[in-house]
Amino acid sequence: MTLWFVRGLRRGVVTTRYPARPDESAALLPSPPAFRPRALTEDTARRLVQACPGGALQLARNAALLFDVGRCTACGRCAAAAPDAVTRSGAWELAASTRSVLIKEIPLRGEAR
Amino acid sequence: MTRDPAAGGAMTPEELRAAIARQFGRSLHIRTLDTGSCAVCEQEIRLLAAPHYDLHRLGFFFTPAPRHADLLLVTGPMIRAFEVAARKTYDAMPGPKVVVATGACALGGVYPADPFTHGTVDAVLPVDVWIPGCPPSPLALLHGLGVAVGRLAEKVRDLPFTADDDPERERAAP
Amino acid sequence: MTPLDCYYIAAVAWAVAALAGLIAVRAAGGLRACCALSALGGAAAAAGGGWSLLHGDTPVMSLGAATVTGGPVQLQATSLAGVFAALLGVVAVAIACYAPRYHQPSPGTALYLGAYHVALLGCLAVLAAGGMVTFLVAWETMSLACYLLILRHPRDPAVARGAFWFLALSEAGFLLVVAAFVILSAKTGSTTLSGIAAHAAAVPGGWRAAAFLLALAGFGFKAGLVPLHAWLPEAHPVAPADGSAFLSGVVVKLGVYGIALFAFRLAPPAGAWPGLVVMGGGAVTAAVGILYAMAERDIKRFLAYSTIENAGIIVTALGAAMIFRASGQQALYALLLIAGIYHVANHGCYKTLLFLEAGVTEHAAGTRDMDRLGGLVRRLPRSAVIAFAGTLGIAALPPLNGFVSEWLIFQGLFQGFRTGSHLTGILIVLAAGTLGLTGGLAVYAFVRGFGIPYLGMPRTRQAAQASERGQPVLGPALLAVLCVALSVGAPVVLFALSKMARTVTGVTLGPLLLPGNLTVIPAHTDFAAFSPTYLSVFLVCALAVPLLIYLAGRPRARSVRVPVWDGGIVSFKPRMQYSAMTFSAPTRVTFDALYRPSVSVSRPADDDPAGRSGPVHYAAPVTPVFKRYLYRPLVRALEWLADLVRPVQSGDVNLYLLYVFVVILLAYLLGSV
Amino acid sequence: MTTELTATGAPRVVPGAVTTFQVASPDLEAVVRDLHGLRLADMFAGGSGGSSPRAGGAATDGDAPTLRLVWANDAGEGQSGYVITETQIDGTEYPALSDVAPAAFVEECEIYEQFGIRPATGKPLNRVMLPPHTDLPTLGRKPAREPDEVRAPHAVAGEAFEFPFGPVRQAGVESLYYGLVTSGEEIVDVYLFTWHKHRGLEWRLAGKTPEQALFLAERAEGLSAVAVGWALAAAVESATGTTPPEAAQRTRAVALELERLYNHAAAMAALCQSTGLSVGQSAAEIALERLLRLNARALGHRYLFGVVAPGGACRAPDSGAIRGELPGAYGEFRRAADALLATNSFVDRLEATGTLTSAQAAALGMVGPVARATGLAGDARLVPGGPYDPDAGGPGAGIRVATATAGDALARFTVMLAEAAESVRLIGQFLDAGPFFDARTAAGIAELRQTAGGTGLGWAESPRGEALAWVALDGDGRISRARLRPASARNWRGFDDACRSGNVFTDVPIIEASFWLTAAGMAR
Repeated sequence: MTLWFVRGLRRGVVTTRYPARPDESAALLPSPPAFRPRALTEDTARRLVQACPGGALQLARNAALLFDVGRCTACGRCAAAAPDAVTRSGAWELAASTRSVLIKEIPLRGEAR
Repeated sequence: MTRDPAAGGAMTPEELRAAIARQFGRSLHIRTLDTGSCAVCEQEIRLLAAPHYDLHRLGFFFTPAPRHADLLLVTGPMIRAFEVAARKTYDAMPGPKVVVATGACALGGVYPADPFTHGTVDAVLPVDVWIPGCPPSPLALLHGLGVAVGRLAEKVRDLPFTADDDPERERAAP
Repeated sequence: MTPLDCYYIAAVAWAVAALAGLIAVRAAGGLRACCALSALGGAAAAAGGGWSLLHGDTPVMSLGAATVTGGPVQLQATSLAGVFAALLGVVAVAIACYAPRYHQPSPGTALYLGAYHVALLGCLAVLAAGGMVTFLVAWETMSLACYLLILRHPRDPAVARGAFWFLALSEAGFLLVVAAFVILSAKTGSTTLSGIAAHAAAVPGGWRAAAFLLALAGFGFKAGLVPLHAWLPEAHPVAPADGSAFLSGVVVKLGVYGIALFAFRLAPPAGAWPGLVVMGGGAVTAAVGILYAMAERDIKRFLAYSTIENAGIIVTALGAAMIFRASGQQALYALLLIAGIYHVANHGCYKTLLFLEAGVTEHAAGTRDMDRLGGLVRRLPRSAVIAFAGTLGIAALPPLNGFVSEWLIFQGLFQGFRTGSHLTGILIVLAAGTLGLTGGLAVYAFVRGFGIPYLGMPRTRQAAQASERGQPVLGPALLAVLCVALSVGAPVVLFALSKMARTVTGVTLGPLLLPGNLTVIPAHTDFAAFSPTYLSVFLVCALAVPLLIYLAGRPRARSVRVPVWDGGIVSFKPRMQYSAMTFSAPTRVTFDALYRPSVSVSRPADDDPAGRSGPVHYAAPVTPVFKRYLYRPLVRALEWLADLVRPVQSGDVNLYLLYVFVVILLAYLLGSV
Repeated sequence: MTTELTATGAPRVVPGAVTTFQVASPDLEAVVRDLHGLRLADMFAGGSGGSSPRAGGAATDGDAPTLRLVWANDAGEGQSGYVITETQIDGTEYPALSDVAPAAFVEECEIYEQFGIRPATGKPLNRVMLPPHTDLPTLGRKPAREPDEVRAPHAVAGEAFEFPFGPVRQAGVESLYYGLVTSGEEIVDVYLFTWHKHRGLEWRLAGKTPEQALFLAERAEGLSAVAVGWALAAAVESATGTTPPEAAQRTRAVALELERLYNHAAAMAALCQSTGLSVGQSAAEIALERLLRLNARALGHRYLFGVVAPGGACRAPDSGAIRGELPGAYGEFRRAADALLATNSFVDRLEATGTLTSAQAAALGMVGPVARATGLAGDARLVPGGPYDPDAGGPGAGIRVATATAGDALARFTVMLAEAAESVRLIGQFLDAGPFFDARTAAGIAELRQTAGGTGLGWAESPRGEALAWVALDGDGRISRARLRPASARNWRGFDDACRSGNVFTDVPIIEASFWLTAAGMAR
């Protein structure tokens, strides 16, 4: 056991300070996509909906893209499908106490309205 | 399912968080429940107790006995064959209790509702907090637990998930 | 009027009951009448016993002239026998209250009740015997009657085997007892017990020792001393419940009575060694008994082994008493005698109770196998409560009676250092340690013995459908009350017993045992003290405290009732609960050397792929060490001898005449020498 | 290459390739006896031509399913390869194979549940996948009657009792039900079931495009997402005759070895937890967390999801990150392991715990560290071709397969440690082997050739052992029948034998940790 004790002392503290302080390792995590409304034409949106394996993206009637962050697995297939319209949001503190706040309405490009 | 007030079923999240802050103070016990996950969420949950994250410092503890549990951390798409066990576990917990749906499976991101699975956890249990991610990293889980007990604010509410040239973007990025 | 007159009343009542049983029990009314008489006799015997405790020994009185017994029947009510007589009476009353609901009126029952009452008479006669011939005849009568009452269902081979075990071992014991008596009476020239006691000085030490050892072995067969105990686990399960209750409650105790008789009244051998022998034998008996009890799943076999254990405890106390007498510690001598006899009374009560409840269980659930019972506390609530009292008693837990007597025995043994001799002191403390182990295991064993049948879920359908309608309650309940009384009223009991001790040992213990204010001290004021009465009261109050706390602090909000947490499995099955054998597995692993279990696991055929559904048979039966390595060789040897002497039995009349002639000739020659 | 195989014809294993034989139903048993030198790697039905079930609908009762047995040759030295025997099953019965090859038993049960056909011998079949009293869609004809409950009647006669454990077990572990039949101390018998985690993956995969299928395949057993994904991708590629770019192959290999590293670290942590050595657990978890962060930095996901794609790989590893981080992370791992091996209280608990003989392992078709700890040196990475083949530009000196002989928990642990060291070496060699593609332009993915139908077998050595996948594609490139067989689906069947090898029931957690399997992979 002394062996372990000494090891522990030598190892030092690795524990994160989150939530008191931000944790830089969060930057590495896969994060849901963020969309560029400028580049988000109707057929791009349709491609994105096609590409999404988890059904997190849907086309709303009012020509907006419904993005259910809860169902997003951050698989990156949408970014691969339309690199110009989709980028990495970097958001990871996504827990919500209301399901509806996780569903985002992304406006499509102007003339689609 | 029993949705009596004592069991915390029909409380609004605000009442619930108030009750938890009142009753559990700084110590809250977590029971995890795997309703058909792919074993990755479980690995991340185990890592919560690892030195890098050490959720004990925040007053969270894992307990094997639902009788001692205040918070049910549910992973997986709620397979129908597991429904009985899930209900039993929930009913075995004393109120007030929080149910946290963890991971994209639990939020309906991987499996649709079909003969095998309910698709989402809230089809069976009254979910109070949803934690997205496939899998949610330990940090995301910590944040989720914080939200569950009302110690951390929800940030996702004002994230638009639209990129370029709007100021929201900066707040979203860490 | 003397205690003997009470005995006469009892004897008459039982004799009539025996006849009534034989004649009238074809009808339920006859059964009840017979039992009423039996109860009357029991009450009389109990009264007589209690009286003779306080009254002291009566003079020997002879009845009639030469009778079948070859001499006048000599009777005497001694205070030592008084305790046993009182116990006999109590047990008889309890069984009399129990039998009418337990037995169906039938010819078999008639014979059984006849034999049973003859056995009662025999026991009473043994206790009232003032002369050796009377004693021996009574003893043999009792043995034969017991044999018959074990043979309730003679056509069942198991019953026949059990009964035969009993008969064979009691006869073996009887021969030794006869030899012991013959030696003493030959050397003292007297046939009355008090006469032998009076002329004990005339007996040379060697003969005393021989007589004592013979008697110890002979009565040891009845008392169930290891390795002479083999009949108990065989006979008890096959006898009817009240019959086995009678065997354990009284007959075994008579073996103890015999040992006490030779150790304290008749010519006791000098020196410490006989005491050491007795104590050692008792300690070994206690430990082995409880260890084998742990390996039993048949409730009655389990109880039989626990009887062996308790007999061991009693005999240990008597042995220690002998040691203290030899080393001149009169107070401790009297104390341990009292403690041992106290334990006789206690064990007589709760063991009878438990056997009667075992009978209730067997009739209600149709089996004695613990692993086929379970959950009876809901099905048989009344008998569960009664059995729980008995269990607390036999596990020697306060506030029940077993605790008082075992406490006294331990306090006596712990004072072994007062013997002066280091070796003796160490041996006594070793015996105390063995009893300590035994006591711990006894608690463990009876947690199992009560928990498995009465708690949990029913393991079989019969157990689930058990019902206590029409099952006897009064008899066991009476004994349960008595168990509590023997604990709460300990000072009174000890007062009576100290009278008995004074008659037997001549030591006046009075204040050394009972300084008043309901306290008990073990013969020396500087050692220890406690008050069973106050302890019981305190425990009851202590029980009330958490209850009050709960009532005070119970949640105001509506409490939610949910099923037991079972890990979320679909259905919790009875086979998923602890069974009797698995509960005792740790002990069986620890004492592997004694049990020598032969583990066997059999699966579906080996060519089957792993994981195929199929029953798995698992068994780990315990090796019956004594039967296999002691009795079987003996029986073989006997058969061999029998073969040797067979030629003598040619069947030729002339040859037999020659034998007669030779014998007469020899007798003549010897006489003339 | 499909040839007829009669009962007498000796099978020919083509190294590095999959040889398919047609076997007539009557000859099957004899052929199985002949092939018994090989390891029965998998057995499944369905996928007979294009008439297989589409998503959401079961097949009509009419079609006769094809029974496929996959045999592996573990010879190594460039001789490894696979053999598939195809047998048309007419009617509802086929020769009982589990009597000849016990490894087939669990698959016999699965096939009965999914297609309603059963071995000719009327022996009972266990419930494996289908929960009781449910009417779930199956891949083929419904079974005539419910399969028997596992270990249905336990005639332990009170001398032993069933200690129910689960399905909801201690916090942070998967749902899994054990029946521990114990006599109070030693384990008489163990059985387990996982049907409450059955997500019907093979049923879901039918009708999916390869891309969608991979998304689910990665989640069949998340802790070996790369291996299962690679196996499925490889199956699709061989079905379409596509060869992924070398860089993509190397990417997969790097990801696979990173997966092996973090899994073995996690197994080490679990072993410490099961032996109550929390200091060791913390040390192992520090290593584990660093390895996971390395995964995230190098390939964008802590558990390496979304790296493999049909036809190649989506992401290229960040060589710099790996070169920078791996030595430190592995150093943590190594130091923790050394300290553990120097801790007697730990080693003693593992020694002679959960022993599995090589005979048992071979009979049950064990794979991965469990098998290698008993001395069987099988390893799917030894199959010629692919990134590991030294002759095909793979790492020099090939792969040193770590084996042990004791077959107990300690042997499994040491095998894992040796494998971790080997993985580090391999990663280094792959990084040196050449440049990776630029991930932003999806140059890592070769276009899948459209072929009118076709079947293919794919394999990869997951941290738990060989993961297999088999697909049948229909005309428009969609999957008509996919078979996923993660290593867990194999190795659980050795678990009860290991538990029965004279252990007390406090050893079960240790044995489970040393097997390091997932219920998800078994239930699918």
